[in-house]
Amino acid sequence: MNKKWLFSGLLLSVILFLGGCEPVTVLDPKGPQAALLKDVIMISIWTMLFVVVVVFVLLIYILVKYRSTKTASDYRPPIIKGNIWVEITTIGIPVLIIVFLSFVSVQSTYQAESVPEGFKDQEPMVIYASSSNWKWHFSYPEQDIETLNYLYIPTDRPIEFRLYSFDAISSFWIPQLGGQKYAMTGMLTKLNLAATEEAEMWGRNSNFSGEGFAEQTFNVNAVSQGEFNEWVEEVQETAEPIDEETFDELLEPGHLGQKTFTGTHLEFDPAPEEHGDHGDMNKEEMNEEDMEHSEH
Amino acid sequence: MRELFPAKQVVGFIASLVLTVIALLVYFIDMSFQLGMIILLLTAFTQAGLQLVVFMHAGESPDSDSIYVNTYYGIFIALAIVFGSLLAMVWGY
Amino acid sequence: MEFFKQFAVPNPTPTIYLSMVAIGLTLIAVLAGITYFKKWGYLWREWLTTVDHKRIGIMYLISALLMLFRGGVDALMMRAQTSRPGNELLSAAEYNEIFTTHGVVMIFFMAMAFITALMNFAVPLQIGARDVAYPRLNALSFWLYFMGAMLFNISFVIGGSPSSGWTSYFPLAGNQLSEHVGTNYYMIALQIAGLGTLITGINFIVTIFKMRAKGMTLMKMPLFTWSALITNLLIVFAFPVLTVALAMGTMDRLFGTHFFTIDNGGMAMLWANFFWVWGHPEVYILVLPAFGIYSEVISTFSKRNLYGYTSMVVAIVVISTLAFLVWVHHFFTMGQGAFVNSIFSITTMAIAIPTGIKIFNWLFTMWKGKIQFTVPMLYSIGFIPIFTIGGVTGVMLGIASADYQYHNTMFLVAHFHLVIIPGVVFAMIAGMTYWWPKMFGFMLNERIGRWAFWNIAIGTCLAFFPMFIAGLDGQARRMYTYSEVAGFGVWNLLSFFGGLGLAMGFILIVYNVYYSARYASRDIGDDPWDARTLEWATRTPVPEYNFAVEPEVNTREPFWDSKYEGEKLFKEKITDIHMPNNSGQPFIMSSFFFVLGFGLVFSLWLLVYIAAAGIAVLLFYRSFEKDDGRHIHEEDVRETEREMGGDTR
Amino acid sequence: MNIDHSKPLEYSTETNDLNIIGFWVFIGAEIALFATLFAAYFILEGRVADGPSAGHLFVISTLMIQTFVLLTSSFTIGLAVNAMRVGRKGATIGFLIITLILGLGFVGVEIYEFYEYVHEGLTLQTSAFSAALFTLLGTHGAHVSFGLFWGIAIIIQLAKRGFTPRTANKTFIFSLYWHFLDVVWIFIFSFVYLKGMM
Repeated sequence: MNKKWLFSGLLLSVILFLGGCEPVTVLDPKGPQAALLKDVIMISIWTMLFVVVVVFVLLIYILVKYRSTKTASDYRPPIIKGNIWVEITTIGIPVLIIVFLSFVSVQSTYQAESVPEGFKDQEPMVIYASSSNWKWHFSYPEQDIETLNYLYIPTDRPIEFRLYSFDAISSFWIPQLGGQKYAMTGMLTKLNLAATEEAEMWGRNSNFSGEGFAEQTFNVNAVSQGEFNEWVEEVQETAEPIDEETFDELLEPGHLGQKTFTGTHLEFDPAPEEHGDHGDMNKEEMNEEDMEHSEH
Repeated sequence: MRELFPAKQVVGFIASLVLTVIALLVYFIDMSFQLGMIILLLTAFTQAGLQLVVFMHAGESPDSDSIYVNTYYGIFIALAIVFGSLLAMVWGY
Repeated sequence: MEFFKQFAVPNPTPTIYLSMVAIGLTLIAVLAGITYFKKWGYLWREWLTTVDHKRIGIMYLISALLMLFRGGVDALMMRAQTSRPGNELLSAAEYNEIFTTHGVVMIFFMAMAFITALMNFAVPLQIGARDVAYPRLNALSFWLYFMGAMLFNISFVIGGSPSSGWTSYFPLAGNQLSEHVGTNYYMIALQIAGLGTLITGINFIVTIFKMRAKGMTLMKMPLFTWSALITNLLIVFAFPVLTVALAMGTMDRLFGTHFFTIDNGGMAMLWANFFWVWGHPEVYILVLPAFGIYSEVISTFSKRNLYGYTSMVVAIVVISTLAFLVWVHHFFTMGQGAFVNSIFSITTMAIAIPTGIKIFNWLFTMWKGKIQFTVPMLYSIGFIPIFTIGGVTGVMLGIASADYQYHNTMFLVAHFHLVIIPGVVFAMIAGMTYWWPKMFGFMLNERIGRWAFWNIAIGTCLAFFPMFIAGLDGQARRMYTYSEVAGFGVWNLLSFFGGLGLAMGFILIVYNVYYSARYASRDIGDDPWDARTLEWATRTPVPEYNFAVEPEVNTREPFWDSKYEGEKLFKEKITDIHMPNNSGQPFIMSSFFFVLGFGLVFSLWLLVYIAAAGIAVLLFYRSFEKDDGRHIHEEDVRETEREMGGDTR
Repeated sequence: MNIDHSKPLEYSTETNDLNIIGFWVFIGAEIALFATLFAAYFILEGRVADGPSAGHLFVISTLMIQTFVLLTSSFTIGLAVNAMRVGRKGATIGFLIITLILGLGFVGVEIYEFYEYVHEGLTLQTSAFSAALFTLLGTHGAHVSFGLFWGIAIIIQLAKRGFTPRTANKTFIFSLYWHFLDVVWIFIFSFVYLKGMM
């Protein structure tokens, strides 16, 4: 009986998030990366559902057929050590499934890490997204603008987010545009996204970072290129410039609403270098050191 | 006196000194980083093996199989930790 | 006064003050009770100084159950807090402490202790040994674990609990972002308990390698023993990594080094890397003994031999090797390239293959069997569907690209609970119920046990299935609250009800222990389940020497074959039995470790030096000690055997 | 206690066998421990912040002294075990004492070296590199120092109790420990010092 209950529970949940009322956020993509991941998720759900059904059917069949109350009291179960064909099947089919999923995984991972499909020929727009407890700072070097806790992005243009954190490790996540990536302390990571629909979305830090973590969210507005340009112009005209003092105040732990500035903090507080270089001496310096040393 | 200095151990000691001198060459002779690393890897692992067999008597215990399996597993884990971490944090970019 | 300020809790609430009072009163009551009933001598002689693996197992079991309740209350508070949007039951700071201690307590002090409890009790019996290889070290293991657990638990009322998650990622856990001593407790308590675990690992590997009954080759060992062997191998090779990581974290916090700090070249990723190099094998350390228990239980209650013994063993070995090669999947999103993620994605999914083999082998063990729905069997059967769902979602998480969407969400939380609860908790309850008569001489009530099972099984499904959907809807884990518009409310409410079901189940288990201890029959014979392995061949409850005569075996299921095929297990005559002496040293040394740990947490260096000196003195003392153990005389053994109602051979 | 006289004394009882294999398993754990320390060192090697780097610090002369001293001590403790097998108590104790003196010398040079590093501006708190270096070398040095105390305890027991299965067993296990430390040093010598100076 428990099996039936479990099974219907599982079916119910599957139905709920597959066809149900309103699609859940992750399965409601507004850009190619999220759409790609949605496809991968659906492929894996269907494949795995097959495995689950096989196990459940076998289990229910065996439990019904071989329960002790159904067998004769003098029935002595046989000794069965194993069967080579059964074992080939129970190894072979999982191997095939895993090979298939590995293929899906590798291909989609490379795709998710690169510029989104269909946008390869466009120059991506660079936005630095840096986290400080518990806020997001977005710097647009191209437009020379900085915003706090909200994003404006043009649709149909690939965007390269460069992520880092001023304190705790955070994770930059806009589920309707694509997967998340960590904003690390003292290290730069990159995330390629694009929006194909105009939409208002939410994004958040999804990696626990202390007391104010739950509220570390931001709004994302994907608008047409024209509207985006208008917004940029408006900001250039109305917003205050950012300077080191203001920025240091922003970095203090706590929550702040949305803010807009002209200029970016990168000018006086540059982002960390690419991974591996931070705190590292570059090669030439090392060699010089070495030579000096051996001359002693 | 002779029984206190068995040939096997004396030879082992001399071999370990020779290996050390070979390893030291990477410092005293100018060579590429790759070649140096190859020499160091070879000498270090040979020396470790030498210690294991000659001095630690790994083979003579009644449980030498268990001991070898355990040691090989340890080496496997050690390599996995070192190279896996390097792959994940330094090389994999 | 200044001195005492450091011991204050950073976020005191009435609840914490109440708990302080409650803890104080309970402590006084316990101490007074022991004094009143004049049980100090008994306690010291029979328990605190014991080196008997069965008693140590029972002490582990009691500690594990206590910790289960501590962690369970944490879990309930979390589910209550998130049951409605914008709930104000707990503050963010309290919630953060609670989920941190929930994770730490459940993994290190509940699950680890539970598997060690059952290994301690059952493994020496299953291989026909009189004790483990190093009885004294075994006691030391337990007391180190116990003192580590106590040290961690007092953080709640003295100085404040850690609050940066059970993964304790730096730099969040570093001095700059976690000023209070909570993380010190984490680092040092786990170090002490981890040392105990490492010693257990060495002890059991040697026990299983060297102390098997005559004729029991490796491929004739029961599967629980096999899984214990491989688990301990994983312990020995994985725990040193944690030791190093914890030591580095401690140095960062106490001595100002820069391993994981924000500045001076510190590298936050390094902690995550080492934590998971240990953390992933740890998952298999927990789940492999469970697989062993299921193999024993399913085979016993299907009245059939285990199907595919060889492939089961191979599967365990393959799992244990792969366990060390997948850790990066815990941080696919940390910025390493697609190449690294692809490699670790493939190794991760590959683990599904040996695990799948095991599931099918259990199913085929029931095939053509005679399935009895006893309580241990119910847990084993309930395990298969729930674990399958937990397992296949694990494969889904193993796809690196898709993980970018699941990572850090409730989807992940649902996955690992649906693996760990059926994979560890179910197995531990099954194993406890299964071996209970051997431990205590009476059986747990089946009816109450069944009620508990249904509560726990349904509670598990109800608590964790909704989290898959909440996760896909974008609910990040570890959020103490969410707004109404987010739409997570209904799923979290369902989870809360599931949590209540689980709580009900555990309360029923406790009631069952009380009820059965009072009313259950003591006349159950040596083999109440009609089982197959050696532990059932000796008396119930087991005498301190385990077997009057050491058994000799020829087959994989020697006890079954001795019952039904006429194999002879005990061939020799009873002789004097050599046993180790009890010793207070493990307890005293661990107490020094407790003091040492406490001193380190608060940087009270004088205390540290005194405790370290105490440990050094004990080590020297032990080195010079002459202790050859004692003998139980032949006549005494015969007498005991006669009293327990068997032939004396 | 059953003593099997056909085997060397250190293997002659069941307990002795258990102890030896148990110590090998412990060495397995130590391999994992040092592997982790090495991994940390390799990863943090370049992160010197404002402090001195490996190539700047390491000196060939102390390194050669340390290596020679430790290799020789590994040889002498091997001779001690050999002397024990041929039943020469005096020689065994003598070789053990030489071993410990060499060990003490090693620790002394290491302390001198650390002193020099601090002098050059590299303390434990300087950088991630300094933390990793001091931890790796310090863990090895602490093992050697612990070995000194352990060795003294064993010498006293050998002197007082002579060769028994138990003392022989302890001596043998101590020799395993000492050789293992030598193996670790070979890797430090090659992949910390020589690689850093190359």
